[in-house]
Amino acid sequence: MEQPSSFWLLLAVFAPVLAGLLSMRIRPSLVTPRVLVALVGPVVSFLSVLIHLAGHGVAKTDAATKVITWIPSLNLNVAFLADGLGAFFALLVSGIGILIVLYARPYFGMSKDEQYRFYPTLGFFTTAMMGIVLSDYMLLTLLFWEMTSISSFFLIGWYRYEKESVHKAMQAFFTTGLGGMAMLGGILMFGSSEGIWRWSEVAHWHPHSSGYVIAAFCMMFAGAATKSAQYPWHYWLPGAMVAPTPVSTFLHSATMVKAGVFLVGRMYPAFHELTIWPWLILIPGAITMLFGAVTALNQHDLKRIFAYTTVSQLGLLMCAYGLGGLEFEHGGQHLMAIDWDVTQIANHAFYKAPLFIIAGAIAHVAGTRDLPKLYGFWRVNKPMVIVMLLAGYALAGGPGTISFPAKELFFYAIYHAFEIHWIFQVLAVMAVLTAVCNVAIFVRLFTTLLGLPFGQRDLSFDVAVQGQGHGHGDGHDEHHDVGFWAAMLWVPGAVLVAWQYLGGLLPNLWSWIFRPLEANVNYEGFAERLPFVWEMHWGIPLIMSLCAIGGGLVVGLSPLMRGAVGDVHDRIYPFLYWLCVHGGGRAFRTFQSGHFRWYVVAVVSFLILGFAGSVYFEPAMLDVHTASPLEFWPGLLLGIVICVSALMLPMVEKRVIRVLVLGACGFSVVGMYLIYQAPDLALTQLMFELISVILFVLVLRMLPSPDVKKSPGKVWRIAISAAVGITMGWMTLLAANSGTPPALGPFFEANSYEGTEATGGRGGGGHNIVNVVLVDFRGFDTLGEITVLSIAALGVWALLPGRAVRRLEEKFGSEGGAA
Amino acid sequence: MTNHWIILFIIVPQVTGILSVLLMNKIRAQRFIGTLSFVFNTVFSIYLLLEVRAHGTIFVSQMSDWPAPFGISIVFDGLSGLLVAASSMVALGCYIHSFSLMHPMTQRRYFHPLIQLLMFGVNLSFLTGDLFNLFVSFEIMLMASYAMLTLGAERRQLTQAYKYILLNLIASTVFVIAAGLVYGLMGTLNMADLARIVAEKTAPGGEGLPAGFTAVSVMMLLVFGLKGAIFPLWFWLPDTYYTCPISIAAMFSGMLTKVGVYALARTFPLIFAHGAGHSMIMVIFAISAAFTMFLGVLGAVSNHEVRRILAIHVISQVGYMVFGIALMTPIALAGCLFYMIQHMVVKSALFLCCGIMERYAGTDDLYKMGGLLKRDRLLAVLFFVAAMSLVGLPPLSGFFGKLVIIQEGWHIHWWLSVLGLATGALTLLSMLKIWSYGFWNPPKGQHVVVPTGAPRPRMLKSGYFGVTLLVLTALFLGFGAQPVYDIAFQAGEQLTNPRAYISAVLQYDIDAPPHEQLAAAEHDAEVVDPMAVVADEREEATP
Amino acid sequence: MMVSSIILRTSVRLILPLSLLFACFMSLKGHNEPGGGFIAGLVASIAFCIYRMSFGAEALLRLLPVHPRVLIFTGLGMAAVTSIAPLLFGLPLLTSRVGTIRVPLVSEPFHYASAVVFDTGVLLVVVGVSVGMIMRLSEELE
Amino acid sequence: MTLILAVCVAVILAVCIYLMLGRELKEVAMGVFLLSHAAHLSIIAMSRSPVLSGAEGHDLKSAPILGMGSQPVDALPQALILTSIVISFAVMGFLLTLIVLTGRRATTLNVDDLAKEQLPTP
Repeated sequence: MEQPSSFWLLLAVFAPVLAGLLSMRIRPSLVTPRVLVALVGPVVSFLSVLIHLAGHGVAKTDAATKVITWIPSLNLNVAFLADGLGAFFALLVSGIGILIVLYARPYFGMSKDEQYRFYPTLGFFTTAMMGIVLSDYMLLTLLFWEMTSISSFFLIGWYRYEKESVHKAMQAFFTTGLGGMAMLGGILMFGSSEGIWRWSEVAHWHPHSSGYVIAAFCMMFAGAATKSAQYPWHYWLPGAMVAPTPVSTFLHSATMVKAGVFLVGRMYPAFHELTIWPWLILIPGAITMLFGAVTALNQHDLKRIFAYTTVSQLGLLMCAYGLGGLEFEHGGQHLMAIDWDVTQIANHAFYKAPLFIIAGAIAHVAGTRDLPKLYGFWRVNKPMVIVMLLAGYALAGGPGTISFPAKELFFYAIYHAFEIHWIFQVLAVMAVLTAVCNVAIFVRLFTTLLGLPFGQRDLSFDVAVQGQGHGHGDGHDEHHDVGFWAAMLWVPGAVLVAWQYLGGLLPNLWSWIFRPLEANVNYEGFAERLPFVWEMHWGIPLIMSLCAIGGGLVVGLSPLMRGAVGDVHDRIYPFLYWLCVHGGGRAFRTFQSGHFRWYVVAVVSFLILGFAGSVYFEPAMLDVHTASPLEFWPGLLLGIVICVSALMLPMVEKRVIRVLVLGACGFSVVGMYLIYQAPDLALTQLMFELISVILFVLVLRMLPSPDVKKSPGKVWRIAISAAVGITMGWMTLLAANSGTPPALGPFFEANSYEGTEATGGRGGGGHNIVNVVLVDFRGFDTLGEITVLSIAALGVWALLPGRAVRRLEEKFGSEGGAA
Repeated sequence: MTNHWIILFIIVPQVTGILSVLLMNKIRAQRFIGTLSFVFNTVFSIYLLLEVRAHGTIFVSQMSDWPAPFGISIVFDGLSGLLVAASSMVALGCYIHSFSLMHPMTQRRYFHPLIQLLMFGVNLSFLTGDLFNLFVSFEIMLMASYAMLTLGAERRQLTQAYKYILLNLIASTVFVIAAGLVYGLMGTLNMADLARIVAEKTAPGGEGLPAGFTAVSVMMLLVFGLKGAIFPLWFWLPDTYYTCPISIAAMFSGMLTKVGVYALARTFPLIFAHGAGHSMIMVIFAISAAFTMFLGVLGAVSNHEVRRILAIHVISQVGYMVFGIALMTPIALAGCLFYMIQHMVVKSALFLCCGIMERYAGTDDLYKMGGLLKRDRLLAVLFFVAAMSLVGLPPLSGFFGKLVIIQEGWHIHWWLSVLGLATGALTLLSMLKIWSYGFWNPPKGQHVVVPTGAPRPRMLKSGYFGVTLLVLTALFLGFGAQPVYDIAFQAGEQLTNPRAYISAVLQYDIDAPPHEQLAAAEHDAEVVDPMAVVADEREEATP
Repeated sequence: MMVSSIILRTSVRLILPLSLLFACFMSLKGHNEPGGGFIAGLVASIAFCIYRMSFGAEALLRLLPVHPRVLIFTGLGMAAVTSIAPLLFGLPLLTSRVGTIRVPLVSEPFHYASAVVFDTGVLLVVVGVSVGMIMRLSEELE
Repeated sequence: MTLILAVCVAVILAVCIYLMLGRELKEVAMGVFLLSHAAHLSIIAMSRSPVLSGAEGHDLKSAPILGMGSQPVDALPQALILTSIVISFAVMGFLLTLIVLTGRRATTLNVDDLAKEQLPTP
């Protein structure tokens, strides 16, 4: 089969960011053209995906596009895979992207600055998201994955000069970044142990539960879990509500948080056979689902309510995939407990996006997002309330929306899992409770917004009077649009929510559209198309739904759980930060104490311990044969002088005596060189000794007099320094007696004056071998050492500049005084 | 012919340095020739690298024209070539940056010749093939760095500099002694010759390495480790680097530690990581990598002064490089090399950004900064790109360095890989800290009075130029990682299987058993071999 | 730091030219006997130092009317130029053999000359550094 | 004879490290002054002339100058030491200047007092 070209998908991925950047080229005052240019991006993306699909159909999992070579040696090239899941997500992302571009325009009003930077950032984010869902190479997915982290950082930290906003953006970036690192590790481990670097190759892979595979899977799931806000990493998602609403809508309905779900969906075909799959995914998923729903019920801020329902729904989606790892018998067939997963995802997008859109719109109009204050908002703006309630009905999973069968399918999956383990009955209870909360939220929205009895009400605030006309709660512009752009505040929501009812009322149409995208439809009852409400099989799942609706009505109307509670998990990130900064700082400063003495101890301990280790591994080095030191008395005498003068140095106090002692040591070393037949050395050392002593005397006179403080403990100082001395002395003894013939010295001797055959008759032309070595054989060393000398002189002059420079510095100031 | 010209990497900075001193009072002329020298080095090294990539050539020049183990060899291969190219680039960026960000009076204190002579030392360290010459080049580099570290002689510089100098002095002494011991134990100082001897002696049936070799390896580890700032030898770095003028700090943190890491990467796979203590050395590497990476990043996160954060971060990233060396597979070494060069560029770029940030905010304390984004968008973009490269987010350069090391790590030291990933996350946190406190957050400090979009001060122009140069290089290393990796893989292969290196330096085919070219020289050596005589004597004396 | 005594001054007046001569001698014979640029440079700089101590900074400045940095970097330049020259003939750095004809009578003096230039460079550097450092430090002291 | 050298190396190094662990930078500088001697004595031991190994009755080896004797000692260690002497002189000169200046600016050379300056703030 011929591989399709990558062109259209490449275009689909990069069109949004290009359009965004292009929009920056338009003059700031021209807002509408800017919007139109920015609009081109997602529109082109959407159409490109469609064109690609029209040309090649939905790809089988192993049919990627042609490879564009990038960094082949790191298994990172550009190729795309538009299979059902990918294509669906691509269309969803670009489709909602179009609506967000339209929505952002009235949301930001005429604020030029904000729109100037909003569209490029949004384009960047859309591109990243398109990249995640279409990439074939795992590392390419990761690349775009991290790009979503970066771009969402900019979007969440939109109000960048406000502390709260910055803090939440950092929290989101760090949390998802943490997951990104884990995912990187997982991909690398999987790739390097299995040799598979592309999603399309995974289709041919035979899963096996080796340690590497399981570890890799866990780490990749960790990436997905942080991105998709699974408990306990969910805290960043409600925190991200500090962003402007268009951002929240996009991030939390269709894109950023769905990336984790998408990744699990990508991994599903390959990894679901691992025994760890259902447990790893179900446990956090179920907790997230219930926790999110209950917390959502206890909120007042509309955006926070929807944020927590998002958390809850993400948990549900994870659970759906987790259940997919289970196999059960049905009618003699092995079936997987997952059905219509794409529909589940689409369902969430189609009600969550409108909810956010309207929440933002209400805030824009009413100036508040506090639910009790919006009591009776119906009287202010009818279209908005209608759209919100339609979407809220879907949130509750009411019959007639696609949400209902989606929830039913989920209940079916749980129901079937009863056969495997009783624990799934607990999951069923959790699912029902989640549904109860969702229904209750809808009931509360309904009663409050319409101003009915049992609604939540803040008596001090009448939205009809105070809220109308001046929005400064969330929207940022005093000027309100009218006409087309005013409608754009709610029309995108209406467009999306229409799909809910399309699916719910015309399941055949929905099935016709989504069936090709569903890669894994297993259960024969739902294989062909989604059922109508009345076609549901009577049984436990339907009873569960009824319980949920009944319970939800009761809870929603009751006065219970009407407060606004905080989330204890909001402290996780501050705690982690504190741990790193204070705990980590303390750990670091234990080592980095600033005390030079401790540094020396650490360094020489390294040497001593290393030496001890070498003795352990190489006991032969303790074995040295050397002759008696008594045989050559002049040497012995000089040695004693050296040792004694060295040992005296720390003991004497007087300056003059110290200099004498140093001199005695130096001159004995000179004698030692003479014994060792090194006249050049002896002469040089003698001269340097003289000059150094002059220097030393000069310097000692300039130093401040020493303190009279007691010196630090002597015993350990002596112990450490003795150990170092013995180490080095021993090594000297060992090497000098190693018996290895030197290879270089004899050559120098042979070629010092006249050459030999080996050098083609070329010699150094000198009788003094040492000097010939210095200026010829190893003349390069000499060139280096005179450079060191010169630099030292420069250094001294730089430290102590002459009078002329100092005068200049007084005139013009120096580094310390300059800013 | 090209072979001999590789010495220009060393000679050009030296001659430029000499000329700069002689042109002492003409700052413009000094700048001009200085820039020219770095540009030349950069261009020439890239030209040679293309050659290396295409043909796998190893350029060798024998100083004074004496054959290899006797004279001093200068070797330009993938490993040293990439480092020379990167360091020349970094030097260029920092040098240009200094024009506007270093106080003119400080510049008068021999800054221009010193930076050239520093590069003399750095390039020589990368290129030399002789152990003792490596010591000399270290000393050149260190001497210049001592002088530059204290340039300006501010109080905070002076109260810290002694740590740097004295610890390096200890290391240098150990190095001299160790070089002497190597000569005593192995009879030669040329790295290729040493590698040959080690390979012969450790081969099955070989006589084994002389006793004490492991201890010498540990001494070398101390020396190079101290220069490279690995655990537990890093102490001098966080206390000193933040004190010196910012352009110099940028250059130091980019280059100087890499010289130590380079020496580890060069000598250990070739020579010192063999013999009886092999397993011990590898364990030291692994443990050291772990602590270096993790403690380093903790130190960075916990600070709130930009200079300190960046300086301490150097340690953390050295940990990644040591991690690569600890694995000692060809691929991991290639990753280590790539990480090194990208880190040089990125870290220097960050420091240079910090210099400009300080100019705007009047301080490098994050708690007193804020809203710099309002002041300058370009700076923010440059900083962000560099910071994310440091963190290693794809497709920026840090990602590609880390990728290979962590991938190799899974199968050898999986725990190090985990630690590496955690370190990556904390690096992200520390960079976000700088970004949020410095560029975002409510504006504070001196820049508040400057309206948005006001023109950049003209005097900072060269500063921006330097940063931009380095950031563009970093971007190239990210998006164009493939050609660089080609060379890096070659180099990694060559380090673990040094036949090509040995053959090129010693100028004979290592696979041909009798060393024909050396036969005559060795014959001479045997005739006058004193040790043979001594050994005979001793045997007779002690029956 | 200045030590004044008539005897010292007179003897220094005598010692200085002698020791400078000795330094030249050392540097020239270094290739065949103990000696060489380093030792010669050190001898000369000790002589200068003693001169400085007995006659003061101005006197030394009159004797050596250039800044030591000129001395150092002329020396370093000489060494560098000698070492670079072979590159132009396609030989490695520092090659002391010039030309390709191996006639002993011609090549030997040539080679000898190149080494002397290198050694003189070393001498100048050593003198410049030691005199420079000591001068600056004693200037500080005063 | 190498034994004597080894003992000298050990003693000098021990004294240097002992001084470095002290409290006064001035003493540390004095330790540094000796440090290079240890290294050089260690290297000269590598030239291994017979007299140094204590082989009695053997001809002394001559200095490495052609024509001085039949058997010159190995010249390389001497050349290395020469290089190292010069370098350590250079470092010493710089270090002394630095200490002078530090003493002047910080008014103390006590290592502990210096450590208190510029510590990273938590």
